[in-house]
Amino acid sequence: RRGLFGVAMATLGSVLLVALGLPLLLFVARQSPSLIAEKATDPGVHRVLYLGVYAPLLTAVVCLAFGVPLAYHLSRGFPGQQLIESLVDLPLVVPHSVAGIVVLYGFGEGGMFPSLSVFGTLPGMILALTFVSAPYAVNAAREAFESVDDRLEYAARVHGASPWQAFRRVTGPLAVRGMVTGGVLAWARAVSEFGAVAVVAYSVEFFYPPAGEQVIAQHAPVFVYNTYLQGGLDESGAIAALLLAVSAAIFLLVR
Amino acid sequence: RRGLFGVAMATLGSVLLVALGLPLLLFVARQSPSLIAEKATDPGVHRVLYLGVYAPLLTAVVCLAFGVPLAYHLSRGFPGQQLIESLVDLPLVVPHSVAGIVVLYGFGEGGMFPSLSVFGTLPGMILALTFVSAPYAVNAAREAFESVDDRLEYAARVHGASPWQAFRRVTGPLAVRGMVTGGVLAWARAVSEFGAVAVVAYSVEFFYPPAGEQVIAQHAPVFVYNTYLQGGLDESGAIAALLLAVSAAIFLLVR
Amino acid sequence: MTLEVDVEATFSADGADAFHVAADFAVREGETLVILGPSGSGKTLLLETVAGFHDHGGTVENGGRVLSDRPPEGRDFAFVFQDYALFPHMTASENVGFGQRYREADADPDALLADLGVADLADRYPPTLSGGEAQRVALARALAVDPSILLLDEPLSSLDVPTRQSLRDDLQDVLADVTSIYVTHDRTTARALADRIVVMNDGQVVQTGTPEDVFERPASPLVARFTGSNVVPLAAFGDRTSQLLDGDRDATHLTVRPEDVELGAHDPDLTGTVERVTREDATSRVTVAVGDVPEPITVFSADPPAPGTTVSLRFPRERVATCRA
Amino acid sequence: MTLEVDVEATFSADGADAFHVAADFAVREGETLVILGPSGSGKTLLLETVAGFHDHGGTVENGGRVLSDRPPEGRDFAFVFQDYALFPHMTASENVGFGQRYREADADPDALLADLGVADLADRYPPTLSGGEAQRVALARALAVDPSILLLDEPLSSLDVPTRQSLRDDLQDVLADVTSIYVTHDRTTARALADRIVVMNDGQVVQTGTPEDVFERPASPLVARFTGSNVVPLAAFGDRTSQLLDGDRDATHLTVRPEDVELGAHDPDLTGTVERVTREDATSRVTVAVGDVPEPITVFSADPPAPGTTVSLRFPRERVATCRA
Repeated sequence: RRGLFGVAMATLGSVLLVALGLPLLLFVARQSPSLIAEKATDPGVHRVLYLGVYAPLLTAVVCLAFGVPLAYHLSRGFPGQQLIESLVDLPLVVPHSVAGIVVLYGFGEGGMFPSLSVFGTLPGMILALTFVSAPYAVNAAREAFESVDDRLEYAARVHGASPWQAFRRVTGPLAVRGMVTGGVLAWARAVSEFGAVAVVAYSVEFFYPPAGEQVIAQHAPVFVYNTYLQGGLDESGAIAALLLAVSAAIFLLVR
Repeated sequence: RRGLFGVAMATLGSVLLVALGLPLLLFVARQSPSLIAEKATDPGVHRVLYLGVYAPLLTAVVCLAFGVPLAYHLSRGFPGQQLIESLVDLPLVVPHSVAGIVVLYGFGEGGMFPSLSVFGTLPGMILALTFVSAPYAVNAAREAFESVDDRLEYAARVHGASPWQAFRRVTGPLAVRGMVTGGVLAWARAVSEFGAVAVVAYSVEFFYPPAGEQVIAQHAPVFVYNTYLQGGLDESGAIAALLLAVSAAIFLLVR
Repeated sequence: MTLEVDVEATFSADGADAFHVAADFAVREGETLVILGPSGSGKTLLLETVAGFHDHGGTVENGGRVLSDRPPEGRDFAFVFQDYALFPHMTASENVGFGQRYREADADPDALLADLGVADLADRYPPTLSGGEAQRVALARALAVDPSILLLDEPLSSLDVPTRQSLRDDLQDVLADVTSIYVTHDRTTARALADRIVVMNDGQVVQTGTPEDVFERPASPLVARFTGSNVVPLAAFGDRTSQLLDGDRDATHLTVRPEDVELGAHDPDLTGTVERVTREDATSRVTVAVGDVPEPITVFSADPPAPGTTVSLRFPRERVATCRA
Repeated sequence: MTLEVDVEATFSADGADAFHVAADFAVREGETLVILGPSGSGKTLLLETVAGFHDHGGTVENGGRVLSDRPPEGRDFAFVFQDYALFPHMTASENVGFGQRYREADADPDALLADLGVADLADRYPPTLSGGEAQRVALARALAVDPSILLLDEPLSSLDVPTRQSLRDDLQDVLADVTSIYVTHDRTTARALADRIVVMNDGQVVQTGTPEDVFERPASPLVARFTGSNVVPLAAFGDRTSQLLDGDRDATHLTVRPEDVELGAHDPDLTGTVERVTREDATSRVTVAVGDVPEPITVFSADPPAPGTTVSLRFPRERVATCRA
């Protein structure tokens, strides 16, 4: 019942699936288990993975705390909305290395907050990650708010609820899945960011609970790149596989 | 009429707007016009900007050619769809440097096509860019197809159109805006990509029409990073500003 | 306690012309006021404006208290929506109790559900309810806050016929006890429920009156058509025109209810040909084409003539009205 | 040329129980078959299955040609959708002409639009049309391919009352000339248009027959309620039961049309109290509560008694029917 048209479309579509799927398959198939085991037990790699999950998590929290209120306002409409929408979406198209440079201009030496040190620090890394991740949190939360029928909020209001009460008992609970999705998307985006972090905070010092002290490490994608430059494809492949496993786990959370 | 709740939400939301907007503002404000003018007339920079727009454009064409058929199938549903959806979305969460390594494993030495040389070549660069950009084209086209009421396609079919005729005269024309948006999104994503290209094709040789010959250059975000490492913030800032202008122009196309 | 409404509001959607709604009417204590109009006449926007959902000019006053600047929660109304608008994450009982923590009202939600015949739904979630069940729960939610005015926006129009009839019967009982504004495009519902009717068209009020006024003495051909009356240009009656005029020398059209037209009478006012006979619930609807009358004339008959028959029509003098185009 | 349908299909949506639709009926040349049922009864899914939109078991045969395995474009049907489903990027005229390059049909699109009274809309785009206008264009699009069977899915239900009545009149003319299947939940429309009626409930056919069969001799209390008949348990009649039985010794319920019940008659079969009087277009609907009869009895009356009055009811022997629960 599919016909020629269906077959042609399926064939063309399959080419793309092969281009996306086969590299991933070969990448997994060609790993050396012993090298992965070695990397998986390396305390240095542990620190990197810890930072690679923890800093993005902080980023996601920041994105949600400030992004959800913004998303709510965008979903309800206000004058001048288009300008704000553009500003929120702009980081999506800023080249990643440029994003890092923009953050340095904004918050680095001579920037907005002279007392804030961003170059090579955890706050700088979080700022860079927030810059690239916030649009995902805002847009997902906004879609969730927009999918809540206006009339449900009207119904809450007309039967006595204030705006805050209507939000807390109706709009909020109905949009909570979208907010969580937005948080996880921002988290995933931050885990994957390389360029902005490489510019702003190639290496950062942070408190590492297992060691009970400040340690220095690189954001995981930066560490993978660094390993690739210094150790070659196989070395970096093993670390990349570990990081991909972490990303895939977060990805399963989104779905 | 807004009340305390509205004011509180607006205030929280504004913090995020400041975090996104002020760095961009300061970045633009703190540029040296003479340095920008110097870079803007540098033939080396021209080559970089040409490659930085041209390679992503090729990528967008590839993404659309194979992504639109896939998007159509996804929008109409088929068995095993969830797996395919996961595969399409997975590149969104793969860390950028890891994406480069995955492409090298898939298409590099010992990979799928032994005769294909990807390391440091334009085909490799396009493959890396396609890997990270395709999900945007597929998802935008898919949303466009889904927003076309099923019953319009039923209406076309029941009045005599074959699947291909229904697509060409009804579904396609109604989804064409979404396909264009998908192409532009993939283009923008490819323009901004740094990590995957830095791994697969740090420098590439390509045919440069103004010179009428093969030249070597780097993808624009890579060139910005390279300049930052070698020439510092001001040098790279000027080039970043030029690249940001290109990105912003593409961004205006999306809206 | 009378609700006085005199509002105007402008609505604009992307790419469409701005739509202007203006209305001036009062609802007396205990009364059911029906706003009747075709789709797109602005009746729902008017009701939502009264509820405080949209910014508006003019005033809304309830028993002398000015409500115009108050948000919806400060107006002491309740609202029944066309598509129910139940909170999907709360049980029916929780939906009904929703407003009670904000308003002084202590009716038992489950008792309200029982009154409306849906006591067994208390613990069900809205997505599992049928249309008729959902609208009963929505009605209970509105009644639970003991509103000074109950606003209803086409609460029956998403329901199928038997469900609609049974809920309309229940609404009749409910509306007997409360002050309400009821929006509908269905003239049968309007006639069944209204103490007074406001007819709207294109954002404006075109007639206000009792059901009898609106149905038997429509103010214009437009109102007559919308309420199902026959509209005949006075010119069609030739010499007899003067017999049919009811005082207004400038009248242009005669209107008469289909149930009042006498079929096959002696001394006919008009003669025409039966175009169509449609069996309806109680009787048959017969449409008769008359020579130079632009719209066919509708008549009800328990014993209808066959299509194609020539029939005579007589309009009882005490049942006709006239209006100006 | 008879369309023979004997299909079954199962529909499943995320998280909901699978819904099973099965039906067996025939449509004779020139006939209008109405599928009547409440919302959620599967009547639209059945029509779409006949059209070939969904995979199904069983067979669809038209004049002996088996269509079951053919895609929608291979069945030579046309379809009118509830929400019009006009192609928004084509003018009305282009919409009407859409199918003509695929089917052997050469009616002039503009002439078809003119026949339906909307010639002036030919160059307009669907988003600018009112509901009644859009549905007329959709009807012209369907007729333009000269289908062997015209399928209509509740084409009137998105329209307001006066528009609905006028389009129903036009549909009567159109359907007189073509073979068609018409889906509706509105019994008045069914009665006005049907040559035969298939009543559906919960995915199953519960009665098939002429309008007279279905309205005057419903096969079950369920059909009776849905078609607006009164349902009275035979037990309520005591000694008189045997007078009212029409042959079926196992019958449990008596059914009678509201227009056939005699109000205030001598020798009453039942006595009750007037609960409610509702003014309808042609007459008044009176509901009467009778002691041990679970559902109130509906009667039409031009001169209705006041609510609260005690009234006698008589069921003309030749107008009653019986059925089993």
